[in-house]
Parts: sequence; C-alpha cells; structure tokens
Amino acid sequence: MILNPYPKIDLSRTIRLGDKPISSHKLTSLAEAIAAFVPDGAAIVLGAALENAVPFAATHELIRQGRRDLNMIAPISDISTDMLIGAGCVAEVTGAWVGNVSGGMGHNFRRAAEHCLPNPIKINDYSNFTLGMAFFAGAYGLPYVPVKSILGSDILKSNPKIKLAEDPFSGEPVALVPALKPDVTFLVVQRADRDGNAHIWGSTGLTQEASIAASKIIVLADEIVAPEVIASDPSRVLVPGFVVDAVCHVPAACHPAPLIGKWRRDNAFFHDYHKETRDPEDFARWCAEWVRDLPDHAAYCSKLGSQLEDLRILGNAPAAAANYAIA
Amino acid sequence: MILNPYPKIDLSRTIRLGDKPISSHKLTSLAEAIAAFVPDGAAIVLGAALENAVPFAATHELIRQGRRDLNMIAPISDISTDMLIGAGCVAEVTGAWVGNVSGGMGHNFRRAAEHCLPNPIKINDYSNFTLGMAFFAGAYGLPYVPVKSILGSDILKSNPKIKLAEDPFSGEPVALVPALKPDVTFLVVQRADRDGNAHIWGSTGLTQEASIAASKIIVLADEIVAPEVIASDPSRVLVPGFVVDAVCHVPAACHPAPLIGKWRRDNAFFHDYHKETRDPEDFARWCAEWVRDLPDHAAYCSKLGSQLEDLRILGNAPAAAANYAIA
Amino acid sequence: MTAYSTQELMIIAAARQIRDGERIFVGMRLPITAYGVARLTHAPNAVGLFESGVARYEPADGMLYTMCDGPNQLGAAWTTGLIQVMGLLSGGRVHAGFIGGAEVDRFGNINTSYIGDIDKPTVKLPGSGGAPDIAAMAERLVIIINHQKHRLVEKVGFVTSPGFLDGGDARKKAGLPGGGPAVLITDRAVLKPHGPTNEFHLASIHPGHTLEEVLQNTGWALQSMPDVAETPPPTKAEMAALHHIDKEGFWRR
Amino acid sequence: MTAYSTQELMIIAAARQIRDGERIFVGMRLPITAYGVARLTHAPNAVGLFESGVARYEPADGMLYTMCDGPNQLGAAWTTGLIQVMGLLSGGRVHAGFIGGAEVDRFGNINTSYIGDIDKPTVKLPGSGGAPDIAAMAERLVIIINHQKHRLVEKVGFVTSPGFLDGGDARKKAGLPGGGPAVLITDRAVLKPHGPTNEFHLASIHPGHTLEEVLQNTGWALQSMPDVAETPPPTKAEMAALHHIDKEGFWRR
Repeated sequence: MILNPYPKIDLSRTIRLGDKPISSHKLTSLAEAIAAFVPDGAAIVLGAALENAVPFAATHELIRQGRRDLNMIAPISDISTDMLIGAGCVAEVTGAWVGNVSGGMGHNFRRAAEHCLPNPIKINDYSNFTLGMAFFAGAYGLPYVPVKSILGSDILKSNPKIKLAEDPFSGEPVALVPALKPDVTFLVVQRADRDGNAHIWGSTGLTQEASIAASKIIVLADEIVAPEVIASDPSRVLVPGFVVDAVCHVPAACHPAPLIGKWRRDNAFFHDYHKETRDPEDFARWCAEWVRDLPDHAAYCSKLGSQLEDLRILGNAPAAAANYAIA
Repeated sequence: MILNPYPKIDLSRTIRLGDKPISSHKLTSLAEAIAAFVPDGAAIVLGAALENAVPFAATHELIRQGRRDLNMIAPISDISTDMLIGAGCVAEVTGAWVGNVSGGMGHNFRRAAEHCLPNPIKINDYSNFTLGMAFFAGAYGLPYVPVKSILGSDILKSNPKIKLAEDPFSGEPVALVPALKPDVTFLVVQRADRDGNAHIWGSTGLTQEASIAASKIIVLADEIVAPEVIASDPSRVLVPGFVVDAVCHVPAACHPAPLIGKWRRDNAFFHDYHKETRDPEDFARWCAEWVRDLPDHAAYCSKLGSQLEDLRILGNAPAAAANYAIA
Repeated sequence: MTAYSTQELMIIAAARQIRDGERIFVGMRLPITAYGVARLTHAPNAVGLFESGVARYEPADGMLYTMCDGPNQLGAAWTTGLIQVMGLLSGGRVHAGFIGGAEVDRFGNINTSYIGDIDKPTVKLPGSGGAPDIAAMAERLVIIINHQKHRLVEKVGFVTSPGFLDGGDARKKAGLPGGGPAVLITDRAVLKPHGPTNEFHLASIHPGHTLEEVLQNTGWALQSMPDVAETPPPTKAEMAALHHIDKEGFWRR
Repeated sequence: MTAYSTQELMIIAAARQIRDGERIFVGMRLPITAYGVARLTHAPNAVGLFESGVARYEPADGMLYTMCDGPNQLGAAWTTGLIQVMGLLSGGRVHAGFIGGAEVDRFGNINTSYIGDIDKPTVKLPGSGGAPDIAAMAERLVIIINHQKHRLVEKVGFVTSPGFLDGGDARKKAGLPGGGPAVLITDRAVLKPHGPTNEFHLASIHPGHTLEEVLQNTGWALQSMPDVAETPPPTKAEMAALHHIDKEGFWRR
C-alpha cells in the first residue's frame, strides 16, 4: 500500500461519542459533552454569532466543571467571556471585543488585564473581519488570508501572528492572517435532530466558519425534532450534522441573549450583571448564585421562573413557504 | 474637504436603471437589461450554480443581440458557454469545465479550441475550488487567496495568473489565486420582488461569490412576488436586493436545466443539442431554430409547448416552518 | 431657547452625513437613530449594515439593545454571516461607517483597546470589534465622541482604528483603501480634516457653545477652518423625523 | 458464466473502496452507484459530497442526470455553496474521491484538459471541474477509467489532476496534502501504486480477463504486485444492493 503523508482524519468526530458505537446518535447531556470534548487548555469558541445565540448554558457548565487555562475565541460574545475570566477558567482571550453590550465594560476582563486578577490573561487582538478570515482559512484549508482592512492598526503590533507583507501582484501592503483552528466550537440552534443536523435562521456572525474550522462541534438545540424536519429544508442547514460531535437539548441555552423566533434578550439581566460584578467578591457571589450553586441549566431556568417565561416568543411571523418537490 | 483616494462607488448600481430615477424599481425586460449592462467584450458569469439554475434565457438573448468578444466565466455551465461560442459571441473562456453534462463534449468549444472556428478563443483554466477562491477574493476585497488544492496541476502552467509562492508561515509551497471581478453576473432565482430582493434554495455553487464580485448583477426570477414575501425570510436571501441592478421576470429561464421546486431537467434536450450541433452548419440551423428566429424567451417557451409543461413541478415538498416573531 | 437637546443636535448632524442610496455601517445607539432620521428625510434609499450579518432598509420597529436583537432581524433585507456583510465593506461597496471610541487624536486615529502600556494597561478597553475594518475600508468615516480633553488627544496611545495615522499621506502610504475620517461630531462642535496634513480643524460650533470652551476641551492646539460657523440647527422636518423615531424622548434628556 | 456485467464488477470494486463513516466525493454515474452499494452493505454511515454544494446520507431516490438535479437535493443533509462543500475537502475532512479522465499515466496523473499542444490541441477536453482539487486534497483517490492503451499511458501530456507526478516523493515535495491515488479500477483489472516509485502495478485481474490482454492494453510496461490475484467477484449481498439501486438494469447491459 502507499505511504500516506496526510494527517489521518479522526473518524471519531462523526461516528462516535466517547465510547458509544458508530451507529448511535449524538444526543447527550451538555455536562457529558463538555466532559468528553473540552479538556483544560482547550481553545474554544462560545458565541460566534456575536450577540444572539450565545451558548451561555455552556459558559456556565464550563465554570461548574472547573475548566482551566481555556483560550476563549470569539469576535464579540457579550458577557460570556467575562464570566469565564472571573471564574478563573481562562488563560487567553482571542478576539475583537470583550465586555457587556448593555452595560459597557466587563469588570472581570478589566481586572484580569489590568491587575492579573484572578489570574493573568494573554490577549490576542483581532478585528472582526480578520478573525472571520482566520476562521475561514482554518475551515477551508487555506494557510492564511491576505487582508487590507487591518492595515494601519496597532493590532499588527499587539498580535504578531498577523504578518505585514507585500502583495506580489500589485506590490501594495497587505496583512497576512494565518488560519485559526479552535479545538471546540459551541453553537446554539433553533432546532436539531439527534444526529446533529440543525436549522438556524437569523444572522449568524462567524458561526459557520468557526464551526467548520473546529476539531469538535457541540450543538445546543432549543428543540429536538425528527430528522425529516431538518431534511425538509437542507438550505437552512448551516453546519451539516456529519461534522457535529454532540447534540444537547438545552432550551433557552442562550439566556440572557436572544434566539430569533424563540427568546427575547433579557436586557435587565445584563445590567444587573454589570452592577453585581464590580468587585471580585460581588462576582463570586453572583457566580455562586447563578452558576456554581445550580446543578444544571434546567435549574437555572427554574430559578429565572417567570422572568424567563416573559422572554419566550409566543407570536408567529412565518417565513414564506419553499418547495423542494421533484415532480 | 478631504482628498479621497478611494475609487468612487457607482451609486447607479443600486438606485438607477439606465436613466430611470432613483425611486424607481429595477424590474425590466431581459432584453433591456442586457442592452443596458452587457457591452461587447464584457466578462460575464452565466450559471455560477453549476448544473441547476443556469440562465439559458440570458444565453439566448446575448446571441440574439449579437454580443461579441465576451469572456465567459463559470465553474461548469453545461451547454450555455458552448452555444455562445458557436454563435461567435466569445473571445475568452475562464473556468473549470465546458461541455455537455448529458452528452459529453461541447462541439463548438472543441471547434473553437482546436480549429479556431468560428473564431479563436483564449482559455483561462481554473479548478472549481480555485475559481471559487478567485470569486471570493473579488467579492470580499482580498487581493488574492493562497490555495493548496491546485499544486501539482499543469493548470499552474496553462494559467499564468495563478502564481506559485512560498507560504511565509510554514515555508511550504502554495498557489496564489488573484481576485476575479466579472463585469456582470446573471443569476436565476425561484422568486424576487421588483427591487431585486430574492429567495434561492437548493445548492448554489458559486452564485453568491460570483454575484458579489461582479460590477453588475442581473436577476432572472421565475416568479415576481410582493416585497413582504422576501422580507418574511431574510436568511433565504443569497444576494441582497440593494446590490442587484436589474430584475427580469423570466419563467423557465433555466430551461433545459432544472430549478429546484420549479422545473425538472430536460435531459433529452441536452442529448438533442449534442446530436444536432456536430457540424457548424448543424449548429447554425439549431441556433436559428431555437434562438435567433425567436423574438424572446416567451416565444421559446411557446415553441417548447407541452415539452416544457411536462417539466413543470406540480408537487409540494414543503420546507419546515421558521418563525421570526419578536414577541 | 432651543427646542432640541445636544444629543438630538448630534443625531441630526450625523444624519446629514448619510447621502441617499448609500450603504452605511450603522452601529448602535446614536448612529442608528441618525440612520432612521436620514431615511425619513433626505435619504429614503439608504441601506443600513450591521457586522453581525444584518442589512436593513427600514430601521427596526422596536427597541434594540444590540444589532442582533429580533426587531433588527424581522423584515430585514438580509440576515447572513459576518463575512458576507463585512465583505461588502472590504470589497469597497460601503460608503460610510459610524464609529466611536475612548480616544481620538488630531489625525482621527481612534483607540478602543488599551489606555497605558499594552502589557500592563491602566484601562483595558473592550477592544476593536469591527471598527478597524470600517475605518480602513469605508469611503468615509464619521466619528462620534464626547468633547473632553482626555478624549480628544494629541496622539492616541494605541491606534485601534486608523485615521490619517501620522497625517499627510501616511494613510495612503500604509495601503489603506478607504477614504478615512470625514468628520468628527462631538457634543460641542463639528471637526473636519483640513489642509495637506489632514489634521482635524474646527468646522462648526454647536449653538450655545463657545470657541473658548471648545479649545479648552480639546487636547491639542485646535485650529479653525477658514469658514468656521455655527452648526446649523435641526430643521422642523429633521426634528419631526427624530421625534417619530424617539417616541419616548430617550435622546431629549 | 458470471451473473454480473463488467461494469457491475467495477461498481462493486469501487464500492469496496468506501469505508464506513467516511466522507466521499462521489461524482456522477458509476461512482454514485458504487456509493449507493456501499451505503447498503458495509458503509451505512458514509456521506456523499457533491461539488455543486450538496451533501447526502441516503443516495438520491430517482434518476440523476447531474449532481444538481432535484432528486439529489430533496432530503439532502446540506444544500449550500461550492466553497462550503469543496472547503471540507480543502480543509482535510474528506477521506476519498472518485475521478475519471481521458488519460491516466503510470504515476496516476490524470488528463482531462488537452490532448496535444495547449495552444493548438488535437482534442480539447472539457476541463478539470473539481478533479484537481479532489486529487490534491482527498486522503485517497480512486480512479476509474476504461482499460485501453491510449488511456493508460506512459506519461500524460497535461497533468490536470496530480497523482504522484514524476513518482517517488515528487508529490510530497510539490506540497500536496492529500494521500494521492490509492487504486485505479478499469474494465479489465485493478491497479495500485507499489514500491518506492509509487508506480501503478497490477493488483488483480477481473474474472474472464488475462494477464496478456491487460499488458497489451496498457501504455507502459506494467509490472505486477507480488500477490496479484483475480479480482474478487461480487458477493450476493453486494449484487442484491446493486440490483436494488439499478432497478432498470442500466449497468447490466
């Protein structure tokens, strides 16, 4: 037989979950999925869609499981990264923006960057578009992407991974953004089947590229549906099920962020978080109350109670019909 | 005021059609759109979706209007390019494949390449993925894209636009594919409103990238619908209306190619074309009968008669509902 | 007595930067309101772009906390990915973008990253988002910032989003395709780049404010354009449009 | 007497190249039938990819003339763009691809572009499509071609899709990530690369064909692998699967 110089593709990514056999489905609990696929030190994407469909349920579970030394990669992920930093889970932040979209700055992010509290973090700066190109390159096998839109920015100084070069066609300056391949990408979808085939609608930010670039993909589905529902509209699939590693049924996984057609944004929750995490002790108290002292996301939803119910979207603004018939 | 070194964006692309005022819609006849936007010598994309949604109605109209010296850019566009070559409209072919997917080789393409009949053509070879990256770069402002998948191919010799280089990060070989910006891209959509907002479903090949890369975009809509229909599902929009230049209502514009949920493929028509265009005289006769002697696409459809009606999809295989409600 | 607040004047001034038929990177808060006013007055064919992957004709009907909220997606022209929308910008199809920042300097460079040393910052700001891309690629950049001495500085400590860099043709030499900052709107005045250095000059002073006050609150020796004037107050039509959008008077406070 | 046609044997031989759970660039005609057989027998979790932007679990139910036809899209796992599906290939997520061609040489290089001079070809073939990308990037390449002296040639005139180039480690030196040709299936035999040169050697001869006939119809001095044997005939299960798919006996003729 031939010598194959190509790195072996890990078959387990599509056909196994942990030690389950190949014909099994991928439906599991979020706690199991995180235990199986997210080791300490992993580079993970939580919230590639920007400010909607943020997988906060996974943020909380990572804190509960005490994961350490994570590299959090995201364009903008609202307070998700700030929580993980405050809980001592993060060693690196890779992205374009960390804060609180409703409240302003993220206190934990500031404390870590300014005072190494609770621990120092390394910051890898990107702009949104250059992070997009880094994921695109990682997803689709390009070693790097030459980009104009970061020229002139001191991000070229703070992030030495991006190289300034000369476009060999025009002789003009260009910045080379190398491929970025996360270990795990989490995504929140409106509905999925138990094999990871899923439908997403509304804006998606960098969800597709960050997912395909990742070694492992974990889907948090607001609803689990029959395979026929997803198969009825293959153009609404953003990431195909055959590259998904685990599917978790987690209604309102996005809270306090919105999910189009499912949940509204809980703006007050973001403001409260901002007020209640000004000091490390305050954050510890907040984190105990809302994360550590709760066993899982179902308990979190119960604790929210009517506050969550009030955010549930009950109306219907239906998409126009589309037909895939063949005769 | 400042000196602006940036090339001016042509406002007419979104708000004017020819000399119509800015508040007017973009609905026009295909003949008018081609007369207004496709000069001799233009680089045009007809059929970026590969073998479905090929804008054959535009192919025919270009022949009828006697356009010359076109550069036909497409990954695979079935017999569309072959027809235009035979009719003497083409000076250059840029892409990955020209032939007849049902019948095999394209006789006109062979005659032009082998015997300069009816005129010599220049061939710019790409593979499908490198053409995709060329459009991607053209669409999104990247000067070029570094690609591995064309290494080792003699396409690097036959197309000197693609440069072999060294990846400055790894030192490994890489091929640099420069941005490609067509003058005009035609696309066939299932439905559009009169401002060019459109829905497409099914596989789309390079439609999105080839459209956004182009200076002008002409939409051939199988159906014209109220703006509310398109706005009901903005995630089914592939190319936004505000970059579209003209919308033409042309039912069955794709014939003999298929359009998902609307028209089946007319396979016999492809075989007949293959048989009936073996010699230049045969092609001239075919072209007179099916293109030149017909005033427009409506006449072509009438001539097909029940042959076309038999291809119309009457069944319904509906996509699952999606909800965009906000409360 | 004026019948408008300072913030309302800023919104109107920002709205006037949008021309009909243009594609605009809108952002949240003050600029999105300005976009709404422009659409209702002189720019009914403008298109609003949001880097999360949204493009809209009509401004959202309903309160927006972020660009990703449901009301910004319902009835949008396009809900898609970040690369598609920011790609329109990178591809040269965007006329103007609005950005703010913690600091801006006399050449329109903006800092939203670090105050103090990068490795040990005094203040770690949230970061760039898509602002560097907008500053690099949009045909015109509109900067909105509060007019305080520590915000309008001689030279920013970190260029998150490039203006004219060191002035003159430095921006062009750096290979930046977009035209750069066209205007800086503050709560006291409007500044514009002027002359061969492209340094920001005073273009107009808002009604009720004085030259002295503006100079005192600027972190460099601000020069005036030859034709410096009072910022034109909102017209009746502009105020009517603004009140139509801001029914609850959020910007009147 | 065999109960199968040569083309049916080729389909079964091709189907055996697909392992369970793999992602495969399928192509049309013979390979898509092979994919269907593999799914129904030993590879129920294989995934079929089509460069137009389609991915499927179950093979299409209904006649396909092209990969873009309705039956290949109805009930698909994914209908999307070319970049997304070929990007899975380029990104190293594809295990195997099937391609054909007008000419293949002893190192598995394939020509689908030009016979004769590039500027004045004797025959202008349709071109590459996505074959170079598949040949460059897939972990294994399966080549299917009719066994004739003018098709299996010493050296192709134009390398559309790279095999082992000049043999040995030339492919690796050229920077090609994919593993290269793993097998060449003809209507007379199965060939595999062998030894340090990676030259194609005879691996097995189809039942009813002879070594002499194979050698006569190969355009280079074909050597045999040490363990050359008869191509294993289809099993009952494989034939049952094939007949289930090919109800009209298209491949039995």
